[in-house]
Amino acid sequence: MSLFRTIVPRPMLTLLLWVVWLLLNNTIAFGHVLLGLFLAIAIPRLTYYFWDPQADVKRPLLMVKFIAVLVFDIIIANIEVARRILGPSKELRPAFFEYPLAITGDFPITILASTISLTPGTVSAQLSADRSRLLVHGLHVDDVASAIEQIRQRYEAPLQEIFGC
Amino acid sequence: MLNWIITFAFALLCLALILNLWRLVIGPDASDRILALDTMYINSIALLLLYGVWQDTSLFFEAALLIAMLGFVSTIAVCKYLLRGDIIE
Amino acid sequence: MSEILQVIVGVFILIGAVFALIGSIGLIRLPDFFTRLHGPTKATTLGIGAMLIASTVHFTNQSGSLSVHELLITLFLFITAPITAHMLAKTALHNHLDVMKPTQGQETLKRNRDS
Amino acid sequence: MEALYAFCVGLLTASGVFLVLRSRTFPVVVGLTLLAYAVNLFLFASGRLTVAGVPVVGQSATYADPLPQALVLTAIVIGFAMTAFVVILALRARADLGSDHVDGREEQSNGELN
Amino acid sequence: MKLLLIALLPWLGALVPLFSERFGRTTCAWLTTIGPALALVLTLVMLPSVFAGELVQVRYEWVPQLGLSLAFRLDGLALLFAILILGIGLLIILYARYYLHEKDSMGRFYSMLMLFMGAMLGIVLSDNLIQLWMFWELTSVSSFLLISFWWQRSSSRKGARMALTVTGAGGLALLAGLLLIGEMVGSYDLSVVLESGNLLREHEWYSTALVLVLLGAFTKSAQFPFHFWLPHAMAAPTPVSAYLHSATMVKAGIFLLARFFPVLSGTELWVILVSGAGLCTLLLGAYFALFKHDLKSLLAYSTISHLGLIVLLFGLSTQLAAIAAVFHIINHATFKASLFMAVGIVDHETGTRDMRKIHGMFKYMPYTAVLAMVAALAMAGVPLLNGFLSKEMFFAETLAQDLFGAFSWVIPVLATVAAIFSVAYSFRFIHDVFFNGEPVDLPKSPHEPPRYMRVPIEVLVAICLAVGIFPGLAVYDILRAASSSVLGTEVPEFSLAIWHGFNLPLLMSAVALLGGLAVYASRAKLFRFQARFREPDANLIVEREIQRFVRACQRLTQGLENGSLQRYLGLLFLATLLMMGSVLIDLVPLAGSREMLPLDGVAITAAVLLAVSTLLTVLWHNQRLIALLMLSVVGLIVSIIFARFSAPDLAMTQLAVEIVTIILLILALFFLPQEMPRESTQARVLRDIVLAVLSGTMIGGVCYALMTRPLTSIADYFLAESKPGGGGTNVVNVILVDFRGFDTMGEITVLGIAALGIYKLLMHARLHLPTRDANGRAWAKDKHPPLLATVAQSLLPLALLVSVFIFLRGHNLPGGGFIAGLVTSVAIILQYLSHGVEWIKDRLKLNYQTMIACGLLIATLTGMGSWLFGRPFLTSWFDYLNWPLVGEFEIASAIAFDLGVYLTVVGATVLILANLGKFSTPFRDAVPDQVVDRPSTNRKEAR
Amino acid sequence: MQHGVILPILIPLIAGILLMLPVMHKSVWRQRCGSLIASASVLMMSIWLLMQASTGDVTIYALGDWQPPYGIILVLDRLSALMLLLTSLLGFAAILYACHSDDTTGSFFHVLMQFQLMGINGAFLTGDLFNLFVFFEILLIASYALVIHGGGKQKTRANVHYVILNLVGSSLFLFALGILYGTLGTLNMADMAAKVAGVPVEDQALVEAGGLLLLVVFGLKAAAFPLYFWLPRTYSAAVAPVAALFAIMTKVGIYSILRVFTLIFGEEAGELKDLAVVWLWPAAVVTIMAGAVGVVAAQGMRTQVAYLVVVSVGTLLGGIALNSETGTAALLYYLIHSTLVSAGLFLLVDLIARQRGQAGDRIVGTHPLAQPVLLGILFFLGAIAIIGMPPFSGFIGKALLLKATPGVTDKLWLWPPLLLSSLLVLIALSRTGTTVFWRVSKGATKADSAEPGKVVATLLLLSAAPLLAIFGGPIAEYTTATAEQLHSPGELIRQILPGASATGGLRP
Ligand code: NA
Ligand code: NA
Repeated sequence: MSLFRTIVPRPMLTLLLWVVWLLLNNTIAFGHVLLGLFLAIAIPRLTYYFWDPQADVKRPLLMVKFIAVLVFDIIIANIEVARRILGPSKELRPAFFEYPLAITGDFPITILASTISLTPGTVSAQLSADRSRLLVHGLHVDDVASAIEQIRQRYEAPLQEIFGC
Repeated sequence: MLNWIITFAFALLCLALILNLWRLVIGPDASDRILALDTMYINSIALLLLYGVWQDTSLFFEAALLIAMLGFVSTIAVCKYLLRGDIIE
Repeated sequence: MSEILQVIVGVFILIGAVFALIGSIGLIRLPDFFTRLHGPTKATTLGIGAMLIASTVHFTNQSGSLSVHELLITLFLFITAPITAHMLAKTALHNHLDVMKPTQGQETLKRNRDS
Repeated sequence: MEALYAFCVGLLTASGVFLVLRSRTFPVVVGLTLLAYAVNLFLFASGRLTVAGVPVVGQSATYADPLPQALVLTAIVIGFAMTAFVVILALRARADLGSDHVDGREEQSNGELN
Repeated sequence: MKLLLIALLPWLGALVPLFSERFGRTTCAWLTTIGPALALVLTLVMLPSVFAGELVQVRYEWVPQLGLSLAFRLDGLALLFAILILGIGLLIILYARYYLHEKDSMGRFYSMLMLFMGAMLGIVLSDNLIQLWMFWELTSVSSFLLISFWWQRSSSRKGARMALTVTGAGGLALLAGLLLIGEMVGSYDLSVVLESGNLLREHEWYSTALVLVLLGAFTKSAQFPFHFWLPHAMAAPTPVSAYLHSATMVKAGIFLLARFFPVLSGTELWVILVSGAGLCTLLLGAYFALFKHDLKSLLAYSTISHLGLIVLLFGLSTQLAAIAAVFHIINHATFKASLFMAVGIVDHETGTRDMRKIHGMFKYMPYTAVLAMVAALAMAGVPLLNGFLSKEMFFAETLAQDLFGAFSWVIPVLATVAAIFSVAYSFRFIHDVFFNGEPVDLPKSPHEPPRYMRVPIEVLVAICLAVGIFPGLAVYDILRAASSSVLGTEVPEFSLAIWHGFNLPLLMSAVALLGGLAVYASRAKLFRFQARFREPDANLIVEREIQRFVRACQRLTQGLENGSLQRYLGLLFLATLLMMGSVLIDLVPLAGSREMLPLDGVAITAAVLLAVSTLLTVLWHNQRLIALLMLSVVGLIVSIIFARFSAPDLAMTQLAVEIVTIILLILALFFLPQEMPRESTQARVLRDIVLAVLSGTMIGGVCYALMTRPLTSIADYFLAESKPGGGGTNVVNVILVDFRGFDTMGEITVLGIAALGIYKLLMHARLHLPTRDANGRAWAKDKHPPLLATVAQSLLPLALLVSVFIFLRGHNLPGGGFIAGLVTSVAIILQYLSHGVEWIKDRLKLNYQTMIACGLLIATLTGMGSWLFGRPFLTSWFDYLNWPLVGEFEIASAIAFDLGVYLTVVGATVLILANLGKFSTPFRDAVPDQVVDRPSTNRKEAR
Repeated sequence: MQHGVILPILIPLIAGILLMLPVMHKSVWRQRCGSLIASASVLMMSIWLLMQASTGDVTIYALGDWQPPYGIILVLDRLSALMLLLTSLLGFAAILYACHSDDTTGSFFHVLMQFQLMGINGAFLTGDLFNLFVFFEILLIASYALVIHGGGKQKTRANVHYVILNLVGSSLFLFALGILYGTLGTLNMADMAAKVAGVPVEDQALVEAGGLLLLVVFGLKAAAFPLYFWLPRTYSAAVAPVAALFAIMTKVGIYSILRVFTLIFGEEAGELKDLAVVWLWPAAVVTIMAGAVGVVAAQGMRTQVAYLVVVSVGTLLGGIALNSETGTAALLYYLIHSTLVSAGLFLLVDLIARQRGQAGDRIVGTHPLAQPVLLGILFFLGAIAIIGMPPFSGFIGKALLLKATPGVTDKLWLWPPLLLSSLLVLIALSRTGTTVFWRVSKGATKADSAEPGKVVATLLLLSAAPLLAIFGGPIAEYTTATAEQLHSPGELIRQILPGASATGGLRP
């Protein structure tokens, strides 16, 4: 195991890179599988020092589910935003609110913040210095509390599980 | 039929680009302009992809990929300039 | 077969183009910077996404083998678009940009503005 | 199409020339960049315009002239190196001479020297 | 051979004093004489053959393309001058031994004197026009050194400069004249030229050449109006004056007239110019000599006058006049040299040369006084002395001429007038210096000089007497020989008797003598009259004029180059417009026959985007950030244009470079002033708009013309050979790494050098660090937003992977080492942006400088690898390998080359950007936020 | 030695690369050794190449084994061999001079010097117009970096002008390349020459425009009027060894004009022959006079020498304008002379300025020099040579040029400025020399003597003045042969492109 960890310090990253390589080349020819594996192992080792110690994905399957939810939400968010854009702007009820973060670690927080930005009418505007609050701007927020709750339920909780933090 | 759709899509994308330019021109703030520029980058990706489909060639894929991967760096740099002045510190 | 695929390609192209346009319309129409921020960062990701699906289908159809590398563009956009929005929002906060009147949470905003 | 292209090249040239003739280093640098765009497009056009002729063997029936493309590539790289140098030189000049005027001095009160 | 030795001996002799100076002054002097003495002996040895009419010549090719050969000839004229130069030169050496002060460097003096002697000898012995000119100029140069021998004195420096300037100018004219002559004749050999008199005189360029040659001769021989330098050359030590300014150098011009007498004289132009100048000079010199209180000035003007006399004789263009001229050359050289030396003794003994102070010297130095008086009488033209004889001949010739018809009598009258003054100043010299009471306030008490200092004068005075009394015996042969060279034909009969009976010339001499005495007697009145005119000091005038000229030049230079880059650029564009415009007018019709592409909406949109953003970049160039954003749009559109017209490689490169450039410019923006500068004046803006629009129109027009014309190019070869010959299908890439890999090598070298240069620029640069943004707000506190930092981290491996992808496919599909390098660079720059310099320093142990070096080295070594196979540099090599399971793949040397490109690009790009970031950061943290823009403190790059 | 031709490019390149490596870069001693060895070996190489070229053979080196007109070629003929030798001589002397102190007043001196030499050598060797552009850029970027070596306001100020002007110049070069490729369809200069005569009438104006644009570009590098204004400040600001090496930089422009306008627009160019002459005459005359006026006006010795370079550029342009074999032969002789002597003067002026304390190179009286005799003699020698007075090289050069001027019209163009400028330079330099060496205060010098190495480097260059005169015959013979080679471009075209007829036909 430790040998594996030495060779592959970040298995998820290695996997990702391997897949990306094959995607890039649009092939699963054996030569590329091999080359891709080599690169997927080599590049993380090369950039090892560029990764501050981060939380690693503890539950990959949950991650897959999370992504699926996210993609779905993004599609919905787009339609929602499109409606707001094309509708009368007077009806807009934008809001700034602070989302109290439960999740810890820069990497999970980043994922969460990105998720918020990608999904229905919200953008992560500012992370407080102590990483406890995230300022969010909503394009159209009827109720701040429910918006916070929705984020917590839909994104933060699963992420906490995935990263175990 | 597809050609007609593609032509129409080109028209929409061009319109989008023109609108981006409009925002870029009127501002009012630097942030608006940066946003407009960033959007322009993204619309260009769409334009390139569409062009690839139209021309039946995937040779422009990497160019689009490059915009997606690097285009935001200059946006970040300008933001950092507005925030901190010195962007590499 | 290829007729159907062509229709699928056409539809996705249309969706892509329309969303790209809507994002850009939002950039023009919405009243303040923070609202404008929403338009492109989201609408365009979907626009590109649809366009990419069209491309995937088209080239898979063309070459006979699966062409999925278009996914990568989406991947990169998903990584970069939120951070662009975030940095732009930070910049706007720093520059004390005006927000539209009905915006809620102005106190929160003031608190969070960079001194 | 050619006329439109030529118009763009001309416009870029004119803009570049105008900015290069300004008195501060920054617009001059911008002008040089615009001029470089004009040059690249011009050099590119010396191989004539070709649509759907990417010069990759086996990809299409007719090919665009690949040579000007290679030349422009070289020109872009060299142009980048030069731009980088002149930008840093402008900083150095500002640091050494206390002004970002291209002549390293502030203009006299009644406008610039001719 | 002997001739060559004669010509070279003084040159060799110039080295002797430098080495022998240490053995003492006398030894030095004696050793120095060896060279010239030997040369003189050799010359005298050849005397009989020359008298017999033989022409001794020697010739070696030197620069045949120039017609320059090392060629010497010894004919009568050359012989005469050679004897004068060597003989008087030897006397001068002896004289100078005693004249020079202990403090003066004898070695230097003798050395220069020998140089001059060599040059002068070179002139007279030359058998080649160019060589003659060479020695001619050398006399100017060496006399410059001699005049300024006492260089500490301002007057010496000025006098020397003036002499050099005037004679130098004349020399240039002479060169032109000689070249013309050579071209007319078709040869630069003097022997050939001397045969071509008729050809020359009838040639259309004759008058030009004549004027040019005369300019040379007149400046050198101090003829009016170029006489003014000679009196100021008297700042030289007296031996120099005696040698250069009486016997030799000033005679060079005379020599030139004599030399070219056979081929240039006889025309109306010659007569007018030469005799005119001579007459003026004769009168002017004689008149002014009388009023000089300085002994050497008196002699200087007297010299001018006598030179004028000789020139006038040559101008008369008759055979006998020429003979008289040659005769007077000899006589003047002897009496004037001895006079100068005598004056030198007086000066040496009394410490002054002012005739208002020096009186009654006869008492103190009777022997010297006698010698000087004899010489002075010779100058005055008193019978039994040589001056009398040649003056008689001169009078006779003025009477014989018939140049001005009814007014021809003017010349003898004026000649007599000049002679009257000549007598007057000679008497003044004798009377004032040696008699006329007691000396006034002399710095020293005078007595006879050392014995050997007088010897040279004795020799010369003896010659004066010998010639004056036994002319036939003493000079007839040599005069005849010299005259035969001057005339170029048989010498007519002439007589050198003292007594020709009572005739008009004798009467003129008598009138001159008596008149001279009379004038001298009434000198007080004349002096008062002359004192009413302020005498211009040529030194001052020339110096002032030169100062004015220098100032004018400075104004002109400053007017031309006012240090304004805008003007220089404007001129550059203007020159371009003019030159291109002059030929492009003929470009009708503009459009060619090639079929054009149809226009479409996307193209129009792109054009609109491009046009608007370009124009706004220009319009808003003072709002720098916005201009930058506009510029980005332009870059984006340009890369889309590349894509549109089938150049994906270009599109990618343009995009990547664009991003790096924008980052660079933003980096720079921080350090540049944020205040908006004053706008240019309206006129300036209008001018620039005109230039810009014209340039744009022209380039656009040419571009259009090109695109609409058919083209046959070498491109087909690349398309055909790319795969079989270069092993890749992406033709652009194959061109870059193979067909034209050498360009690419150069290009990455440029990149590498730029990085080094930028490093150099930034080292120790004290950049301005604004503490507030353009709105006056303090900078945000959040240095590295954590979200950005995290995303940047995640992107790095992905970007590297994409780099590898783009790199590997480049040979066959769009991509390649350069684009891959830029992708990697941008990814690394992103790390700098989001994490800062310190963070990277801890993690990335890469030395970018080494990286550049490695990249360049790999590319170079790849290129050299082909040497192993006996092929030229950069010959590519590729092969297809087939491994089990993996399948077929290609390995190619081009990949190694591309790797070099990749490394260089990464190294250079990051070095440039990271350094710029790095250099400011340490300062920034040190600056408290309250401090406003610090003024720049300049430190040298030196450590 | 079949690869000998490329070595003048590769040796400095590799030397530059190696010296860039930290292991070499950190030790001054290693830098100096490496740099000197490299430049000495290039010097040897150049001598060998000159001997090879002097037989009249043209050596062609096809890079990548791609034959012309498709690949890039290096062409070694008499002219390029001559220019190479000049460059390496200059480079060696400059580096030797710098090795005593100048190389430590900033970083990367030797690296940049080597790259500079590489660029110059490449420009002289290449037979490809675009490759010429690339080498131009190499030598330019290296020179940009070298100008600021040593630091100081003057250098920065001068460099801003120098760099920006040359960047614009590079853009123009590319425009010209675009025009020429767009009409002729090739980049090899010989191939261009072969095609020029066959250009259809309606395209001729375009080709002419391209040619004239090249003339502007080269004129800028050569510092011809009205494009020379950058030169005086730049050259006088640069440290002495750099300025000395720069003496060859203007000659790169001259060389390029000569190459392009004898080959592409030369004897075989049909109607496009003699394109440049009309413009060269006025440029030459005004450059000469403006340079001479500048020499008179100069208040510092460095500036004065810089203007002397301008004068020599004008003179050389005049030589090109003569457009004849004898003219070219003369100008080449003058080129050798003026390059070496002006470079030597740059070094000499530095030696002088260093012994004058505060006064530096300003032409004013001050305390005496430490080595007045040595430096005085050298100055005298250099001044006489550059004025064009005998017995040194200058007079042969000038006289050759004057002699090569054929008709009355040409004489009227060239003679007066040439002679007049000599006079002005004479006036100016005699003032400078007398002021600097003779108008000195009493008392001892305050300066140390110059390092022997510096003196040797200076002597190396200035000794050209007498040597060029003494061996004027053989040298003029070489330049005459060179001129013959240049003025029969058909020969060269046929050697480079054996398949091409020199009358403009396209190859199959
Ligand atoms: Na390249
Ligand atoms: Na920084």
